[in-house]
Amino acid sequence: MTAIALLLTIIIPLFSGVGMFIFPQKMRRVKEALLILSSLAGLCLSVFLFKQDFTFNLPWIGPGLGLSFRMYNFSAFMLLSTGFFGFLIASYSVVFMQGKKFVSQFYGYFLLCLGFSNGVFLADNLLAMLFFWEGFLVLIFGMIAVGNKDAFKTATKAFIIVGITDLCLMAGIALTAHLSGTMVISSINLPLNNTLANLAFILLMVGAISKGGAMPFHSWIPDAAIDAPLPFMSLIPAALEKLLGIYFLTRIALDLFQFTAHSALSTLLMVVGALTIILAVMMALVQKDYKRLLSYHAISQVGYMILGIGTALPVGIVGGIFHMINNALYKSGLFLTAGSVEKQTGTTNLEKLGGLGRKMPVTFGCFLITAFAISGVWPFNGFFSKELVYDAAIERGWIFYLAAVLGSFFTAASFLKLGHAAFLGKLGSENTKTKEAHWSMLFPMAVIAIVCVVFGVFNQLPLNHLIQPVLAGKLAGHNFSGFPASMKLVVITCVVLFLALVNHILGVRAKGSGLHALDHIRYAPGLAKIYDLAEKRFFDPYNWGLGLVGIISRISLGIDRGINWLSDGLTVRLAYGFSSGIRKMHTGNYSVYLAWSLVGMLVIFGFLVIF
Amino acid sequence: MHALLILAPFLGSFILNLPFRKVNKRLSFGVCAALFLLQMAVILIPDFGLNKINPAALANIFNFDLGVDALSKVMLFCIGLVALVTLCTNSLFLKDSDDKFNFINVLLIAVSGMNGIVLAKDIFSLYVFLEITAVASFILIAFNREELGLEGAFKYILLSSIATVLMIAGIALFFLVSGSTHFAAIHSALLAQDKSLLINLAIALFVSALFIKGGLMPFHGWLPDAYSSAPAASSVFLAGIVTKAAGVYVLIRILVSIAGFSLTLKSVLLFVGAFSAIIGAIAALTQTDFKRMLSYSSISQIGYIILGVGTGTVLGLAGAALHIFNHAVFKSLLFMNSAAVEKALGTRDISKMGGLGSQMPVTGLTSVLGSLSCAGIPPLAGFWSKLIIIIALWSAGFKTYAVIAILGSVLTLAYFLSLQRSVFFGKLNAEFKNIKEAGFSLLFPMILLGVITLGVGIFLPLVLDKFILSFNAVLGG
Amino acid sequence: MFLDLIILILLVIAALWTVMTRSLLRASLGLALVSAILTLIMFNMDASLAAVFELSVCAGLIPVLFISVISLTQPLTFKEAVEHMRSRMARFWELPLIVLILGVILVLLSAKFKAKLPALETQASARFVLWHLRQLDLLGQIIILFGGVFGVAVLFKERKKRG
Amino acid sequence: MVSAIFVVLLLVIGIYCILATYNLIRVLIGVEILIKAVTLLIIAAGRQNGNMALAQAMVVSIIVIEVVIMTIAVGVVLGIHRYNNSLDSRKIRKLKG
Repeated sequence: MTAIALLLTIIIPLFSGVGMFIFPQKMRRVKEALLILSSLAGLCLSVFLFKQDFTFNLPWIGPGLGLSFRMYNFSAFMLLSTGFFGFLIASYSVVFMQGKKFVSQFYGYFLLCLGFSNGVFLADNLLAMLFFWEGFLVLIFGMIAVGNKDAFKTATKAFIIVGITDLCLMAGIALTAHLSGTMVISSINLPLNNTLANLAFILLMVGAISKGGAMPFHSWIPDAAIDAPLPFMSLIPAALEKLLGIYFLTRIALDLFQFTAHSALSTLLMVVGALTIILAVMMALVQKDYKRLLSYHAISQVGYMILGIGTALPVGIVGGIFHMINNALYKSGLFLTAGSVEKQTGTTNLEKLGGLGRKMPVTFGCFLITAFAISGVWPFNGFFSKELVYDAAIERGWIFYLAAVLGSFFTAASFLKLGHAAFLGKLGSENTKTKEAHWSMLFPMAVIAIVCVVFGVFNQLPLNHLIQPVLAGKLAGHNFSGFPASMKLVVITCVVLFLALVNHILGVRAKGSGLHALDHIRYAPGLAKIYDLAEKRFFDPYNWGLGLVGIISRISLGIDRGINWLSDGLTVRLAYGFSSGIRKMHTGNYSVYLAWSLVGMLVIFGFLVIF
Repeated sequence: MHALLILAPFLGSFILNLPFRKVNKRLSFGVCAALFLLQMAVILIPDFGLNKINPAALANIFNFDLGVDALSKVMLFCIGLVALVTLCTNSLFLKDSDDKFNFINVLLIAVSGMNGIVLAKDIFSLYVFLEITAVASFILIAFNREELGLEGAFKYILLSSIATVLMIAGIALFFLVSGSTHFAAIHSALLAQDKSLLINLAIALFVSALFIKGGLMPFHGWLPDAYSSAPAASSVFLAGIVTKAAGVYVLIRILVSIAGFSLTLKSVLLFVGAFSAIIGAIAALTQTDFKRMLSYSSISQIGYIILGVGTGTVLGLAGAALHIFNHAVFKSLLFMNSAAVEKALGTRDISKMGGLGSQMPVTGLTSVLGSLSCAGIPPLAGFWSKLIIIIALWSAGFKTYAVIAILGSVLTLAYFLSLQRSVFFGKLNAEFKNIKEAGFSLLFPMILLGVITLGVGIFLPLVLDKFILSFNAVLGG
Repeated sequence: MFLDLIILILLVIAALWTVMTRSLLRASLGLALVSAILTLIMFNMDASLAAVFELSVCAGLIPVLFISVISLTQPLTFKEAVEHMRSRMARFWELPLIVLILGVILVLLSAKFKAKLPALETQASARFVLWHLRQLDLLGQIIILFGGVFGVAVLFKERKKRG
Repeated sequence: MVSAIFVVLLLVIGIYCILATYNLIRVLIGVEILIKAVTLLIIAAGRQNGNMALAQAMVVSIIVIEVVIMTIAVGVVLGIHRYNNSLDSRKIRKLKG
């Protein structure tokens, strides 16, 4: 029964997803109902499966390649989260996607995404996991591609970046399987004592953090924020990608390898995390678009999780995972508020927004809660997870802690700016008739906001029941729930948040508007140049790659032309010339044919005699 | 009692020509089809019976020395299959009932002759049956007594006569040194001889004669003319099986049972095979006549078979036999496609065609199957035989020839793609807007052969090793 | 031995005449002559059964077949005949020369073509061999005759209406 | 063995005839001469190795086959004559390429 339920969590979304493509365009209502029901079924199944622990094998393509699934507390937690976000965002997108193009394609991809991510979470075999993981890649491409005009280009960009890192993952999996001699995840536990193992770890890590969206594999996300349909942003980069990436990173660090603190790899991960926090948040500061700003935060926040897990300390890992779920919550909440603003006003450009707080009070409320959460204000959930990460970071080095705190400062500052620009200030003349969004769009936002508060105030609930079981034996009796242990760090956090507020007020005084409150950072000496370059996408590795590809392609074009001339021109002309020559030799005169035969016979005779 | 395979078609045509012609004419199609089906069944189901039907009385009266091995079985099956298909094709093309009846009679004679070739263990009997087949094919080519058909028939008669003269000369020399015409006797006599000029002459005569019969380059002059000018059904029959039975099979039989594989002989075979495979394919590239292109393609494919034979290994022989079977299937199929197109359009000029796929879907689809199988695209049947031949070449140490064989495959694909593009795809010529798909009696064999190509391609790997192993006995005996 | 040689030389001369003669009719008769001389050789070599067949069929039937064809076709006009004769002379004059030279070469080379001959003891009669040992050939002959009949039926049939 | 030399000479005459003539009937006569040559070869071989009975049996078969083939060939030539109104071999070169 449980095994069937387990399979159903994958099969139901897959089948109904495929159904979306099969059913005719006109059955819109049916499709919407199917979307909601399937995602609801996913949620119910995950609730049903919660706290179960078993392995389930399906014989597959041959010996050693069994399709095995494993259900245990981490998978259950992930499944529950997927079901939760899937259901909420599904009900949101039913309203949001009305009147857009490619609706049924989007629904189809949406459901398939749910199915595939469930597959990743449940797979207990590296090959099976890779299958679902790669499937996800295609879906990302599909989902972005159904957005606006430039979406296809962005989709290609995403596909290439994620595809290349997935190749790394593939290589890593091959190497891991080679080293351990098995593909079964639960029986792999490699020591990191040789070069190959380290290489395998790094390759797998690249795959995982790229899925999570960390720097330098992030550059498609901000573009997708503009081009892709909004529920996509809310579901994939905000929630599912983080879940997938961090889930797998945790599995790598906890299960696949004997990953220890104070190792070089740990430091590497932490550096990646810290850099991601700072660089992404710096970019977020200066964005003038609601969605783009959020997308940079989606990147920045992943830095905290990587930093936390990278410490390889129980407190860091718990903090990382806790931050992952928190981030999924508030970030998808924030994207949903962006969606309702876009739906009601038709734009997400901050220059054109303002004063929406009075017109859309519920949205504003949800925004406030989620913004507080992301900035790490007590008693919202972000506060607690960040404190745990801080705790771990300071144990590994003050520089990491500094990066994290600085990130926190900028996060708070940019959200003050965002809130001020969008919801406070003067109401734009075009938006005087703006109304509150439809209730079915408000409902998911509200639920998420409430969960944010609940996970903050009652943080024992997620920590004790969802997260700490994952580490099981490694906790050594610690319990990280409740109020943060270190008062010193809490005080510093408060000071930092206060400074952000002060900074904002000063900025508003100086420039006279919330939108430009951070211009003093944007145009600070030294930073201005870098920002200019960044806005021209000078730092986008994808663009570097494109430039390199351009050079290579110009070189290879020359070679190709030569080969082309050889193959198309010369060879083909030669073949055809030869062919018509042969045709001319067939004159229709039987004497000629007879002569050929006789000469052939004599040659054969001569050959046989001579040799 | 394998003699029944020779006797039955002959007696069939004999009985059909007894009095009550009107009744017989009506029966002829059914009788003929039943005979061919029976032949296939006998080969496919060993217990069905040739071994069981062994009336002692018959054995006492007749003294036939016949033998069967894996290679003959493949050939017998192909003969039955192609003859059946030819029968179906013919029933659509000849309107006159007398013509139809005559065609069936000649077909029966040809099948009887080919079964004789396949079963004979005596070199002179083999020659006699070769001539029976040849005479029947002459009649089949000239059947409509159209100008081009007669021209093609005359060229075939001439070249074929030269081949038989060479062959009789070879037989005479073998007879001279052995005093007998039986395979085994000649073989042992040859073993006793030194490597003399006379023996080399005999072998050269024989091999050249069979190269002419099989249409290998540069002995092929008659083949494109005869194939392209023959009536539709006759082309199917000739290209599908006659040249393989009369040329390639006999060559294999002579090499295996009499001459043996010396290195020089192997190099001759490999060179001629590779030459035919490549030059035939190149010549096919620029053909504008549908059937002529298929004829050159036949030359090229026979080259592959000879390449397989030329390795002198069990694997190569098995590949050659498999390719004979595959070639019988896909080349009959393609000639039937050309027949259907010609019937619908009244022309064979490729440059005038285009977009027929929409009007003739079955023809288009099956021709794609046939072409791809011919070019050796997996999972179709042609892939396996070409693969085996190439592997055999490689493992026998003839790596250059293996590479040439692969190159030939590319060329094959090239001309078939251009054929498909200009016939079945592209824009439909307005002139041919109202054409219809061919009749049922043509569609049925096309679909049958298409299914065989696909089915064999998919299921062959299951029995491939068994198939190859059964050729141990061929080479051993 | 000497007689044999004479007859063989006669055979070649007859063949040369057959090939080189201007008139088709005479060529057909020449072919009959070749067959007749071949029959002589066969008798000389104790192959009486084959000789009888050769005489009756090849010297009789086949020239008759050719002559009947020639009679069905129109004779050439005088101008054509002259042209024809000239071109024939141009094409055929070297043939006797070739034959002669090749003959000499072959005589010189003939020593090289040697083979071990089998030692055969029992001598069955030709009739016995034909009727008892070569039954498969006989069957083949019957079939090919049958096929020839069909061939005649197909190829010599008068065309209905279509002309 | 002497007769073998004459067989070769006959073969050359026959081949030359086929290659050099423009008349279809003469082509068939050339083929006939070729067949005569190999018939002689078989008889000579039988004479040499002593198995004349088998040689005669073969010759009989060859003669029968020869007649049938010639009949068919004559039929085809007549058919060609009907179209071209001539026996000229240069007129049967329509199939080419």
